[in-house]
Amino acid sequence: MFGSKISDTTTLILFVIVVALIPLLAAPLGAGYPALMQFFAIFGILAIGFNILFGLTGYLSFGHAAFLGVGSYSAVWMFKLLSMNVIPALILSILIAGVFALIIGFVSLRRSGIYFSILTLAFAQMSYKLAYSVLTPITNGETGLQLALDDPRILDSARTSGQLPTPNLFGLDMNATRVVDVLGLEVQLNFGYFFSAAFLVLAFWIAMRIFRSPFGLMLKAVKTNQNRLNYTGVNTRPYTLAAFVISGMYAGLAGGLLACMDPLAGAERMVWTASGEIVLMTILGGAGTLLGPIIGATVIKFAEAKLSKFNEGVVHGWFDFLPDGLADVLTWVVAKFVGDGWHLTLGLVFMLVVTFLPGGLVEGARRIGGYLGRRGQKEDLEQLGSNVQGGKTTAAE
Amino acid sequence: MGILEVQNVNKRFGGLQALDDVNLNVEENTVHAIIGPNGAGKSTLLNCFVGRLTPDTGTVMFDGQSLIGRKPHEINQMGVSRVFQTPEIFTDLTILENVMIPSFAKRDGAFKLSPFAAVKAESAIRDHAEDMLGQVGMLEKRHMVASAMSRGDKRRLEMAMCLAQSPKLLLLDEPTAGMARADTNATIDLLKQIADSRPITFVVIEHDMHVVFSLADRISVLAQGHVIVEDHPSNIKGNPKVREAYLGDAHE
Amino acid sequence: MSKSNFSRRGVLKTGAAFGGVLAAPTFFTSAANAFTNAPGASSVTFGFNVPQSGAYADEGADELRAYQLAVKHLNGEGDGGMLNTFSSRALDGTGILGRKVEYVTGDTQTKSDAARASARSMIEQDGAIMITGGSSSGVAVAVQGLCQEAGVIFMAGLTHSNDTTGKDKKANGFRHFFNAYMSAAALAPVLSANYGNDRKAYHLTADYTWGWTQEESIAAATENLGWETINKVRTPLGAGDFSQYITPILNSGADTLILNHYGNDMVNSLTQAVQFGLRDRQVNGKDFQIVVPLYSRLMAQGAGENVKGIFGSTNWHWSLQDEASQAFVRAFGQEYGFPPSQAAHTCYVQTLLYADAVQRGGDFNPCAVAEALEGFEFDGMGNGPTLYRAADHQCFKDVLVVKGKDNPSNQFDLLEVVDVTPADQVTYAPDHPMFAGGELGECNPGA
Amino acid sequence: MGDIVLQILNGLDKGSAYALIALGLTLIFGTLGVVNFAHGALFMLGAFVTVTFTNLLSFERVTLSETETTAWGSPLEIREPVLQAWFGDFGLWLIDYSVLVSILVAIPIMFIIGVVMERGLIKHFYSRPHAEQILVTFGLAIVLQEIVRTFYGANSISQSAPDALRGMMDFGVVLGFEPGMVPYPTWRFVYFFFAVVVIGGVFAFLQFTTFGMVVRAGMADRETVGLLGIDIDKRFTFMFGLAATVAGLAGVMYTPILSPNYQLGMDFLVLSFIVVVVGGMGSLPGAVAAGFLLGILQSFASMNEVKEIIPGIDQIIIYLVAVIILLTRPRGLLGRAGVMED
Repeated sequence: MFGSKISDTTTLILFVIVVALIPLLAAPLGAGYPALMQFFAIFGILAIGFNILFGLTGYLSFGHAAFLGVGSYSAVWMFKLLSMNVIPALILSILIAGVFALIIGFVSLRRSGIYFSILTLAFAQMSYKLAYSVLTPITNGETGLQLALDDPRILDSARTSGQLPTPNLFGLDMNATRVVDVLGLEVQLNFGYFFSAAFLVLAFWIAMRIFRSPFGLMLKAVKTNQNRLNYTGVNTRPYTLAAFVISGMYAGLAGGLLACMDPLAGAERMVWTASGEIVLMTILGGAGTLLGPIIGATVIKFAEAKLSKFNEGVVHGWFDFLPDGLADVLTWVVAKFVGDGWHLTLGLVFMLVVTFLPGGLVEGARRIGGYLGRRGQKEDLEQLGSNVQGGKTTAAE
Repeated sequence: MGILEVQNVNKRFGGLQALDDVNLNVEENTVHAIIGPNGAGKSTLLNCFVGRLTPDTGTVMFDGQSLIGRKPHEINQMGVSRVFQTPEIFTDLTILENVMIPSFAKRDGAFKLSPFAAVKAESAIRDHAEDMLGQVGMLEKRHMVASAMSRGDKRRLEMAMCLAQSPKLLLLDEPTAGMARADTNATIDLLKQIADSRPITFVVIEHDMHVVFSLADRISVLAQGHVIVEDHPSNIKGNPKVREAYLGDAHE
Repeated sequence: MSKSNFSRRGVLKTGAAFGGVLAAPTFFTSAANAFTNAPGASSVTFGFNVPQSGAYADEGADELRAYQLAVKHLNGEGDGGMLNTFSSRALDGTGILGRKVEYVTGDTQTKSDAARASARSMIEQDGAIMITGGSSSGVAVAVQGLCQEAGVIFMAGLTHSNDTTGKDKKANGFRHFFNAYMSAAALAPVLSANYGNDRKAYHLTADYTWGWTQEESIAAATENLGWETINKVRTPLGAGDFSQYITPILNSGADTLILNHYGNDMVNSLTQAVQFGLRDRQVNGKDFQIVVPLYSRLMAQGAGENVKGIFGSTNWHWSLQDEASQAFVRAFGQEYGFPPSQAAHTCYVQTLLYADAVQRGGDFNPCAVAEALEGFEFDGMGNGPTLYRAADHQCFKDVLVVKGKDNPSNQFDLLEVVDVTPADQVTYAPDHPMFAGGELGECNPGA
Repeated sequence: MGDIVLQILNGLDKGSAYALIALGLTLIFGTLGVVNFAHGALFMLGAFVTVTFTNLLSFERVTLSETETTAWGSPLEIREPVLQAWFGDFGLWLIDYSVLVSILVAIPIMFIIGVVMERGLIKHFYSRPHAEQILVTFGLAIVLQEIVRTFYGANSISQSAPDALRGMMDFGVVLGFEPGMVPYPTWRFVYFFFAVVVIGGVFAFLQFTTFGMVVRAGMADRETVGLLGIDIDKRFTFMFGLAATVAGLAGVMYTPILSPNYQLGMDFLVLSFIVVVVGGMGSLPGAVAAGFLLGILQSFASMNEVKEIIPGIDQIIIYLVAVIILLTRPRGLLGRAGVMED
């Protein structure tokens, strides 16, 4: 996958296998529980979508989280009004996010560079601020939009139990989990994860097709030299707008899926730092590469879930074998970087990656691959040349 | 009736009259050179042909249609291609991809949403692009990333990109600027060969008189935004007006 | 630690739908349990979900300290704290039902999303049987909803909105902390006694759900006194500089400013209101006054000397002299070197109350716990006699009215208790309009 | 009428802070071509220089009481301000004026922080894409604020203005209003005049010194200046230090208005970028003008009369203005063409 010659079909098959085995692979790392695995898949979709815009066209949107939020709100409203079936919810999520992206993109794409970034940021912040305050009748503000027992849900037959219904796919509940024992390891097989993972594979496949299509080629050309493209008879605006809308629909899908896994939509989903997190995921993994954004999303969600849980007690446990004084000192130091200090680690790792590995983790893997097997490398790089622009730091301008 | 007809074009930037009542008539399938001292308005004029600038007054007709108010991509789709002074190419893409993009633009128009087509499957486009690269002698390098090329190669690539669209009119903005003499001669040969091998009209802006007189069928001399002479090359050399315009700038 | 399924219906359907396909002969499903995350024989795991980053991180850190202390006391370490004063004697320092108490922690980031993700990880991965914590109402409501769906008990931390046990109440969720209505009801008599019944009030309100319930409650209570409400102005959360909201007060004819703010908003708006000389003004022949309905010692620290003489309410304060409060302050102070905050207190108490309910009911099943908590009357937890009302899972107890201290003796000694409004004065009917609109539903034991 | 004057004053006061932050940001962008997302963090660091300085000044000697105990049974700590014990009244004066005195401390500290930042990190990013500059400085901003949180916690820390400057000035009387109609806190006037002085100082420095001329030339055309054989590196470092100092001082003086906490920088970051973009990337007068403009618009949008017409306008006014300006004046109020559009 990294720097070796593998056809797209093989990549896709390997990808499907890895995605299917995640519950098994993540379990020993303590990450094999439904909520986190669902995040891997959903934020993977989000990052793939963001990469179609940023990785291909180079337009850095700092407001992408707004589409995620819009998708979630749409889905929850569908659950409240129509049915707990996830299909109508997801369709509406994608559509509404697409419409939002069309409007915001149409306006924002009149500018480029940092002006574009600021415009998207401004739109997203307006959405967030309004959702938090005056739009509370629609968004339920700070608390977030939730299901209630007395929601109409006109398509579902009334449930008599005093419990809230669960989002489902024609009766298959998203939170249905089967625990199996594999060689002493508890592996949680969660339907919601496999459902999201199916969308991840679909999203990956579509992104791959886009990367390899003339449309994708035009998007890459937009990133490299928009001026030349104009004088080559190409109207770049529809291309960037199409990329923006596709990317927004990906985010809408991700937002919808988040709501399917956990039927709540909160305004914080749209705040600008959430958009920043999407950028972080993409860059960390490797912008402009196919797999990078998914890897970045997985790493960040994993770190967020695990690092923040290491409280001082846990850390002290690691150093118990050491003499008391030393253990205390080490605990004090390490605890600054985990638990409530995990943001510090995130910031540091991020600076290191941007400084030394601007192509992200994928470039790192490629470099390691380069050390391991130098033969044939040059040819591969040429082959991959057009797929790794994100990894290049010296784009002539 | 010329393929490109410019009538009474004026363009003013603040206090500067950049173009002053410019008239120009470019015959089809000729090489028409526009020369003039620095600041004469050559680039401004060229930008009025491609939609980057809009003249304040006057008309620019291409193939019987007005170019005024059209966007660059629309003008290109009408059959006008442009080579820049500093090569404008897609540095992050491979050379082959660079040449395929104009072919796609020619075939698909200004915009086509085709996310599920595969570039790989477009053998006609690729063959055409490879053909063009062959014509400029760059076929072997087609898998190289464009940013890794020499400046001369970049210019030849840009030429191939323009040719891939089989333009009716090719605008060249100082195609040999900054080149060594040997490269310049090679470029002249290449342009001659292109002009001879197909129906195409060149409008060349050039400082290098060697290039101009090797190529041009007709020459317009621009000075202070005004066309002072338009004539056959043999008549230009001795023209006193031209000498006057170039005075103090004579070694150009 | 035993794992089980999120939902009962889920298991059945999974078995039919794809379990059969995926379950190879070597796989064994774990034994079915009666409820989510049934603990093993030796230990039981709690999930402490507190803000560790963001504006409420310090409050979260204090909550976490209290939780750790509670776990110690439950396991028989330390001096036992309020276990010695608690009216229920079921807990004896040997854990809960013979099981040692363990805990996992998570970061809510004061965001509903992150809080739910963190809670899910504690339930799904760490097998937490009870989730507790939180420092804002949005988070509390969101996590309470999640716990209801997952079938675990949620013991709310610091959450003051009426909605938590009002329109968003849930059968699996319990709140010990007081709420906006109680703050208002407790403050009203004190305001009347000190500032009279002829006041013109101007409200600055944080523009989100907690702010709105606080504003609604205090406006209703003061209007009952005969006060006139001049204006209610909503301010954006995290506005920082409130000057543009404060200057219109100067010439509005109002003589009292009510700040329905919490956290940094409260620190900044109060500081700036004082800077704008509001407290030095004379309006309608009266001294201008500022009221902060919900006080917190941690925030009072941020506002510095600006809090002096300003009335507000609080759930508990470390300077209380009853035996229970002193026992808790002693235990906490000896452990950490400073007194606990009200957030720490409510979290500590909630943990003990949960443990006690399990012990008394003899079962970890959330429905059994809920049953043991509903209608439970207790004392010796620092708030006097208290009732966990069955109808909405809200605790009813005395409310402290406090005032910024004029001469603090140290950096923790910022508030003085001026009055204790008895529980019956702050009690309301479960169907009170400010709390109407939601249903408790039925307790959900999960699997 | 008095309310309108008050809102203008509010706007000028807010605008001072915005303008100061945006000034440094533009300086860095204009000279170095770097988009610095850590600039808000510099503002925050400035504020915490004051916090630290005040803490040091009010350092207390702690002795344990032999007789009294705390509520939790340990011996009561008796605290004695060291400074007062040593210097008497002068010590008290120092504590009272700690915010103003800390300016003297903040100038060298912020300058050094700026220089270290530029030498250690930023200079490696001059030739790299703006996206990477944004990301690495964003990472740095997170790191800086987390470090501050490690030492100072998450709660706001109150700082007092000097006693003499704490009161109100009846500004309305100057304009012919009745007494008490338009009072305004003295410290906010101080902040406004401080901002004017700093902005004026920076402009004068750029206008009247050779150094400033080179820098201005560099902002207009970086390549040419490089060709002149001027050691541009040292000047860049100095400019970064200067920008950090301006941001830091803005933070120092803001502490009595806004009790600082570790997230202060992030709160101001988005805002300051919008100010810069509205003013026009790379335009110093633009940044200052936009700062004041946005400050005043924000104040007016928050008025009850306006909010009644458009609910929630005070929440989004800044962003709305940014969108409108960018769509009607693509380069911002006073920006030049071609900046940051590649």
